[in-house]
Amino acid sequence: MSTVVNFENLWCVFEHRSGQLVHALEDVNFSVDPGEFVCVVGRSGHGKTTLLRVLAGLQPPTAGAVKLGDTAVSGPGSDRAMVFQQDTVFPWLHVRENVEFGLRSNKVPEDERNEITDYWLSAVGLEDFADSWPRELSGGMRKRVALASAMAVGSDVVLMDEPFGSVDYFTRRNLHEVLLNLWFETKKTIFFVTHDIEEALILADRVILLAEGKLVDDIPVTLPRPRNEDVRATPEAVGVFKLILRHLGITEEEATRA
Amino acid sequence: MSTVVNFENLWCVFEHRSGQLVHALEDVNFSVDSGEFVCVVGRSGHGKTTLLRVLAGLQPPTAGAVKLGDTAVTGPGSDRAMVFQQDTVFPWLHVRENVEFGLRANRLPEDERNEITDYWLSAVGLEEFADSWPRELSGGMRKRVALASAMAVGSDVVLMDEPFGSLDYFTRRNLHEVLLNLWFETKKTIFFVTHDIEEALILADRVVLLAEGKLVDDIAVTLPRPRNEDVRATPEAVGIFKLILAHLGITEEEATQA
Amino acid sequence: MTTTDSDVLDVRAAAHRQKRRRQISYVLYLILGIVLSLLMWELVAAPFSPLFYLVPPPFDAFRHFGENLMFSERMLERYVHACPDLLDELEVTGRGMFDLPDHCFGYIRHLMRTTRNIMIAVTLGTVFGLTVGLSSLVFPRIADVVTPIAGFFGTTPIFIAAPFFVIWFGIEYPLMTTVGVVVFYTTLLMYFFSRRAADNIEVGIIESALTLGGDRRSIFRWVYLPGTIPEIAGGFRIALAGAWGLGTLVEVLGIQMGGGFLIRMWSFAMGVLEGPAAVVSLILFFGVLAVLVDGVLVLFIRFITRWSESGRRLGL
Amino acid sequence: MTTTDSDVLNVRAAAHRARRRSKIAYTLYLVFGLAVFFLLWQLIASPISPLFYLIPPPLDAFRHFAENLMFSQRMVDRFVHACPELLDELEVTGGGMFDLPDYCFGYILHLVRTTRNIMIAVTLGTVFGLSVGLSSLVFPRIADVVTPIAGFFGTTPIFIAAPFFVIWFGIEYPLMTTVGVVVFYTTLLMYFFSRRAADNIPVGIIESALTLGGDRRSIFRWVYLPGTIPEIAGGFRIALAGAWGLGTLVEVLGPQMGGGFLIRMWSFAMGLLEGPSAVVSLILFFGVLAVVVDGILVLVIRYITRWSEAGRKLGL
Repeated sequence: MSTVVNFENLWCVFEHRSGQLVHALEDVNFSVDPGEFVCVVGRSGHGKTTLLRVLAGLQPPTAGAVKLGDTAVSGPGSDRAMVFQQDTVFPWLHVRENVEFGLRSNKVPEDERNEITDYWLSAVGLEDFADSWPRELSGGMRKRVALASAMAVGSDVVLMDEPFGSVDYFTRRNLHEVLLNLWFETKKTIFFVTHDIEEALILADRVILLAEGKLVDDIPVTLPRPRNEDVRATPEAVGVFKLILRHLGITEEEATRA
Repeated sequence: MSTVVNFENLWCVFEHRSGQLVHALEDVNFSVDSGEFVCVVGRSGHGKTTLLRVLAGLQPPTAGAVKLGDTAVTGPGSDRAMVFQQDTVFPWLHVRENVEFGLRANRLPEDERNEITDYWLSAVGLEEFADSWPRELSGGMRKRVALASAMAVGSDVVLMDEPFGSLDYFTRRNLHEVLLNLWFETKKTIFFVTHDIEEALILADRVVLLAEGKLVDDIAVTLPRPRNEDVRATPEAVGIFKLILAHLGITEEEATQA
Repeated sequence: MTTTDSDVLDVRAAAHRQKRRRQISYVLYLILGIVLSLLMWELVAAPFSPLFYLVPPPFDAFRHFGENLMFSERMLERYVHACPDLLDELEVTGRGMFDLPDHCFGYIRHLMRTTRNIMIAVTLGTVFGLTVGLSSLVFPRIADVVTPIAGFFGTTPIFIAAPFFVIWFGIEYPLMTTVGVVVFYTTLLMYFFSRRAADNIEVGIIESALTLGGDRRSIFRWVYLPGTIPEIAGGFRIALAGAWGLGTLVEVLGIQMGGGFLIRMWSFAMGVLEGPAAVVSLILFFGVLAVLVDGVLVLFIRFITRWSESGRRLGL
Repeated sequence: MTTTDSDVLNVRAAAHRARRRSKIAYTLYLVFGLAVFFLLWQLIASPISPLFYLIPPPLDAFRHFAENLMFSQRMVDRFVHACPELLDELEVTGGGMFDLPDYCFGYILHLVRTTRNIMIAVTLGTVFGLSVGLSSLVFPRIADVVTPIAGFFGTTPIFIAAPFFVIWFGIEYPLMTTVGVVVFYTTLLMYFFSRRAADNIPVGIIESALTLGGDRRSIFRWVYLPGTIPEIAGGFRIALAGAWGLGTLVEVLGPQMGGGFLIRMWSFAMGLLEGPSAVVSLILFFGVLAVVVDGILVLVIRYITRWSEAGRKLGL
């Protein structure tokens, strides 16, 4: 529980099909302490997902490095489990087998595996659905399965890439609660990518703002929890909201091209 | 302002595959005046989309009727153009041909058709993309095409079924602006289905709340426009927000099943 | 209130009525279609039809098949039997062909032989194709080498090549029977289907498995293996369906035994009243057999892909 | 700062290098694959192989084809020519077979005839299949009747049925040549593909067209017609690919002219040194022709489906 995540002079440059160079990340520097809940906020295509993928080891950086403690990330691993935007629950495995996947890969003995799986299934409220097929579950419940899989594998750092983007507003609020409870309990470090400012205000200790691949601001969010509607209507919250909007806001030129 | 749309004792009951009866709409009664911006808010599966589909004529009611003036809706027609949640822009037609589709179907002469198409293409800011294929456009731009198609066909009532649900937060804000501008100009009657309370607060004159197929509340939203962050942080706005949440909010039982 | 509760309660009855009506009309149309097909057949086979001598009436075909299935006098007359091994034994004790048991002269043994050959060939081809295809997922180097070669032949060229191989082997090399051609064809098809199935697994799912600590072995076992089953099963249905035709065709062209050989023999006996009836009934037999086996397969596939909504419904 | 701008600028160069490398690797593997293929062929055809008498070395096949394409002495020796009409004319003026121009004895006329027949048949079948399929979209009653009948035969049974029809017509009814079988097969395939293409248009798009005031006519013209093209085009590729094999196969079984007939004739001349070379070269000819025509087709399809990302890439 003590790994600090360091982004050091991180560059990520792609060549677009047209031959143009795209600077997905440009010299990003920051570090995250253990147990922090970090929301990475920005517009689509401005580097949020790339940042998370580099951290996950799914994408090599062009220059610079992401370090966990002193070790540079060189590939994906179960110390940085990720929950994706799309539905990545294995449809051909029962819910229980889904949660077990990471444990099996890490060759955890069966007794221990069952114990851990049971624990996390009940932590996300799916103990009654352990033997269901994913298709029998709602979208929100499948997200819970993904969450349990990522938690069960025991990584200190959990990455979430707009995980609740595709679920209903009310289900989303619900999942926020589940996630915050898990976080309070486990104190894992969470990287949460979103373009929804309200979501970031509900969840984050700290908002990292990306625009055109650059880190444009790093805002601590010190609002009291739970962050209900009243808290989010306080001048402080509205101030953070407007600050984010101003950083990322829609310029005149873009308004005609959205 | 006269009443244009009447929902009279509207029932819509389906038989689920399991044989269970689903009451998608249960005795819904309300009427909407010409030029109103109505947001229909509710959780997924609580009848919002069914309401819109009955109004569009895509779904026959089980009992009761939707009337436009004195005429009951019996089928789809260009007097109630609809913008869908999914991408319904015809991928095989150029942007211009997409906007022209409804006009062609109504056998408008070519001159008039071109004039109307040009007008609406520039109204949504796509005049430069008239000859592009839809695949060359971003998701937000394709929504503009759908919007222009629905506007161009000249219906007084425009139906929108979570049209911006799949878009980026910032693009969505942008399209809200475009939509509100079109509405101010044309004073069409707009039915807008959403599960996003914030979106409803930005757009609506009036929020119709559906829960389990029943109309549970009909809230007038008198907040001043434009509805920026400050307006939405006023006690009045927060009050409406909480009222909606209270009506639709997540009960304990549901929290474990989302 | 103009709405009464009874209106709403009628919904269930109305839905049932509608569903039943749709089912009935489907069955009616199906029966109409079959009746039309049989009627056209009867018409084509009628004395005033120009095809009178070529096409037997349906009933004649069925009767012919029934009469010749277990023992065929006509086969005996032509000294055609399906028991060479048994005959060798008999000859040691000084007896001959006419001492063979009845079933050696019936269609049954020929048809069983063809069916067995096709089953063996499809099984072998499937094992070969899947072995290469699936192991190429674990060892990408295999795919590097095999895919361009396979790509040179391509998916389309398989459709083209298959009948040519029949022409080639069937005529030039009669020893290369049913089994050879069908194994070749099934292997190629199953290789392509297993590769395509793996390609169709979403990247996100693989990446998710990676970040959960999945290694080559566990991803193969828990992702590729179960995830490719529906598409591989669909490919197997296509391979098997094609194998019936191909396998029989090879026999028509070369072999001295099996259902295809019977078809060839009877087609030489054309002009004789029995010829067309025999050919038509044999073709029908394989058609019906193929449909039946496919039906059983669908049930089986539906069971092993019950995790998938569409798999459950279509068996594809 | 440990990052220099040159690191970033190198990205473009690195990307280019990586792309070039993967292209080169693909070509190398392809060449490797082809080399292995020809080497295997050469090995099988070498004197040490048990198939020595059956399979000619590649070069022999090519040489045979070139030598016999425009004029073949061996065809003259066997009194086989491809100009019956011309012969009729000659006989009026008292001339005979040996007065025919050289090209009548070359392979070329046979091959051209087969190619023409297949093209005509595929065109006819496509027109028939699409007429029924597309008009059933406008008049659902057609679909109500046709779909259950077609469903009785089913998609799978087509694969099964096609070769059987070849056996049946090819042997029993030699007049029903290439054209008949291929038309039948193409019609069925194109009917299914046009129905499936229409089913695959998302419901939302149709509903959107309805709420924009679309009627039967405008939806057919602006939605169904353009929207079904990619899948119909893909079906056409499969139909055409299959047609080469089927069409030639029919000629092997019956007619006295065409590429398939040449294959049959030479296969009787087996044991002669030339036989295998002729058969192999003719099979290769149709294979290459099919691949070339398919390649052109892909270009055309890519053009007409340029609205679709996938269409642009795959031509399917």
